[in-house]
Amino acid sequence: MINKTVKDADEAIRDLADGMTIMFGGFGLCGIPENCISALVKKGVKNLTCISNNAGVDDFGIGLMLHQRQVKKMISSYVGENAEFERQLLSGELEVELIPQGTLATRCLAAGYGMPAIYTPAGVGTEVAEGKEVRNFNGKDYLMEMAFDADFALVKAWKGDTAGNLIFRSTSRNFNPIMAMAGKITIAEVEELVEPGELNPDHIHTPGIYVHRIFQGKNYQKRIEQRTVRNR
Amino acid sequence: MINKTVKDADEAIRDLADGMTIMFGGFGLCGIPENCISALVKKGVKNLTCISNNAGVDDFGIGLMLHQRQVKKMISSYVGENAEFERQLLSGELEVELIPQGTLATRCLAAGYGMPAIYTPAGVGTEVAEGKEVRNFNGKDYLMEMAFDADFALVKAWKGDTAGNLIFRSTSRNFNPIMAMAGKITIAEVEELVEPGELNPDHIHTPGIYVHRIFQGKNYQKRIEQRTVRNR
Amino acid sequence: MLDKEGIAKRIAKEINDGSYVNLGIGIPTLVANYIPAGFNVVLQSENGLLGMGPFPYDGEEDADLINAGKQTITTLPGSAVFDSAMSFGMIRAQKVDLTILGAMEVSENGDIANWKIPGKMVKGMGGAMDLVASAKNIIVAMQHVNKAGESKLLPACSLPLTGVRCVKKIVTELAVLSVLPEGGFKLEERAPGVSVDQIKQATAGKLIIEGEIPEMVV
Amino acid sequence: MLDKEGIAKRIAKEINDGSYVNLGIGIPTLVANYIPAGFNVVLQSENGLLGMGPFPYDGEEDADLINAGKQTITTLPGSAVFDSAMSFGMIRAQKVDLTILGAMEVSENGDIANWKIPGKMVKGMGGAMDLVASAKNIIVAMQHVNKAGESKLLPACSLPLTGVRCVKKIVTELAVLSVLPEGGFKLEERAPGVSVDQIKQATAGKLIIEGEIPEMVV
Repeated sequence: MINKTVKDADEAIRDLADGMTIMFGGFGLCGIPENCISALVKKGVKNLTCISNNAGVDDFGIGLMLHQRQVKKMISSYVGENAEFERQLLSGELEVELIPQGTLATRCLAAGYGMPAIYTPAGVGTEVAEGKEVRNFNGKDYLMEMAFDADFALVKAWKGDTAGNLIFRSTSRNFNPIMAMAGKITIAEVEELVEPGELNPDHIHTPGIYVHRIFQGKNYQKRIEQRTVRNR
Repeated sequence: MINKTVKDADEAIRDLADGMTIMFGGFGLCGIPENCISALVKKGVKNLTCISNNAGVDDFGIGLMLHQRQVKKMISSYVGENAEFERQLLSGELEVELIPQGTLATRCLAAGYGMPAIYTPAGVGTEVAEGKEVRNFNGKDYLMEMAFDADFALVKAWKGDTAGNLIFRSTSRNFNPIMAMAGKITIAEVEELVEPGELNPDHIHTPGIYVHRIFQGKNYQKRIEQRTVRNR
Repeated sequence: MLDKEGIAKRIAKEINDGSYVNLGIGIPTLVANYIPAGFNVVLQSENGLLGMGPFPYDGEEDADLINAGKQTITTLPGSAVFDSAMSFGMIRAQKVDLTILGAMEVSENGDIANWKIPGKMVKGMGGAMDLVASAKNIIVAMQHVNKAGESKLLPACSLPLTGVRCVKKIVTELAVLSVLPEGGFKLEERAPGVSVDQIKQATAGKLIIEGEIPEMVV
Repeated sequence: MLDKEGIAKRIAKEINDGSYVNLGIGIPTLVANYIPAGFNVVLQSENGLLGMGPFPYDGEEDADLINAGKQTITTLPGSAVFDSAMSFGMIRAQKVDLTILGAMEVSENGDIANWKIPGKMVKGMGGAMDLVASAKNIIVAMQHVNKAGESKLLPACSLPLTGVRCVKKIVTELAVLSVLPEGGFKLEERAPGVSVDQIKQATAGKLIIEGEIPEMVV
């Protein structure tokens, strides 16, 4: 097997540079690449275009990068759990492209599967359709949406092996496997890094061929955005 | 959970009728729905269009249906491990549409993911491209290929639960999960049928929503087409 | 007149045994509490889960297990987890039988607006555009009029659309209405104590009233 | 002149450490035996496996574990299994670095024909069309001439094409040739004991010979 291991997040993002397009796995704060985000904040790269379903909260996730003004543009389906985000957006410092969640997901899949474009009915007849090709198949209209083209994908898995194979835990899977497939360079941070052979080949969600660098992350906070419980 | 259990293959295919389009999971003889094929042979339905990567061998798999003249048309990527197949093809009794294996797989995926068409470079400039739309994206030509439209998908899994969730074993996975997603009615036969809760939700390859009927198969032969071994 | 729980209760009657259902945030989430006992209904959460269970007991929250509203939840025996591409794949392929969601406006031809108010901070459409573009059956849960007292059932939506010609039924605090294929809100049921006249006054779009309108049973 | 094993041996030198490789049936399969020790090379089998291991020991065959040639195989530590859509997805997305396959004909502009002979029973293209349409690097392993003694390196293919302008290199029993982007077979190496004249005679397409042609080291 090919060893994809790097020491830590700093080494993993060593060549991630100003102006690049970066994908971030996660849904809300669930399954986000916490170590990579910390390293990006430390490194101070700027003018990034970030593809992420959400934009974090004020003091966590991509919110930390917004505070440092590292983000030029967000491509997301739902934002605004985040006062600083709103401030930058309204002041014109931050550009935002809102796209349907399924379109976001499928444009990742398209990139990972080498499909230049896909058709989806989401957004037909709405402002999302502006400037896009509409095509009718079997009596229904679809929009043509293009595969993403991201310089890096930063994902977070539960377990991974040094060959880059990844297993996700519960709904922290979300966008992680499809973004892992979509990055020109994919960096995976994992809670537990194991040797090849320790993961059951049938349980692997992301085959190592899609992962270029992997490291075991540290100090995961795994914050909960909406703690909801029921009474016993 | 919704209980998808049926008694056996006969009950599962009760409404599968002459002239329908049927998908069969499996690659070669690996992971084929043996019980469903036996039931189809017994039932004697005719004029079927079969979507299957291969066409079985003379005395097993889809070959059994060919012997009964049940197949009007095969849509496959590789056939001809099968003398009866060749005879019917050359005599004009059987129609065959050969399509690239990746195109076959992706047209299943497209159906399962509600995408009416996909673009692939496979077959550009070849006779496969005849009559198809060619479109250039980023300097490369692609063919537009349509999602499959199958009345039934018959798949074979290793384990399944009564809610229809499926887990495949090793490379018997092949076309099974993507055909499971693509059938209007999907029938899964499994080596072991368990109660909901016995499968780890993170290990499930095919969520039950895609499966309409499930049963525990019997007497699996699991034939090996090319037995290759090395010396100790 | 119904309260939010009442709307949720009434919508729950629209759910068939053996169906897969996606519930939006707000009132639709409450619907889960009123699915008849003995019904086998599987809730889909579009971040990647089939078989959403109740909220966890205090202390048993799992940060890796949330729903599309980012709330901590639980799984059930028979649950399955998948990535977001497959999740919207099954939505797009119409494997989800019913979508219940809120709206700011619905038009008499079934258009829905529920994601953007021009001039206000826009949070995004999340998965709503995908859901309304693909679901076989869409029921809207909302108030009949907005805070300014204006009808939310309109000849045409004034707000940016989420989807076109997709809403099949609307349940408000006043009424149950179906959207006819040829256009128009057909009044199906009155909420308890609500008169047809009240509904007429609160409905700006074309209202179709045929015969006696029964009072709903909640 | 090289035998089949020799062709496989020579092609093995084209494989880089740390690469993902797809091997077709026939001579390409033999290449696996000559990957240098210590090289980390991962073999992809397009039915849905990364990390193909050697054939199993007698009695340890597993009917559920086969390669794209339907042979029983084994996995290795670090192997991953996936469905056929993902398998061709990673091929189409050019994650597989090198594809090695056989051919009936190659043209001087890199077209390849290897799936159909008109008038004969056609078995199908399997995954070949997908592989040649997408692979970053394609090496063809084949005999220089067919059984009738006719060159298989042609100005243009006479057989139905598998893919266009895709072959980068050809290794035959006589020579190693690269296909130039502007067209033409550039002679890179002679097989041991083979003269440039022999190669000229066996090559119907445009052959480009620059300077001294070294004898290959196998």
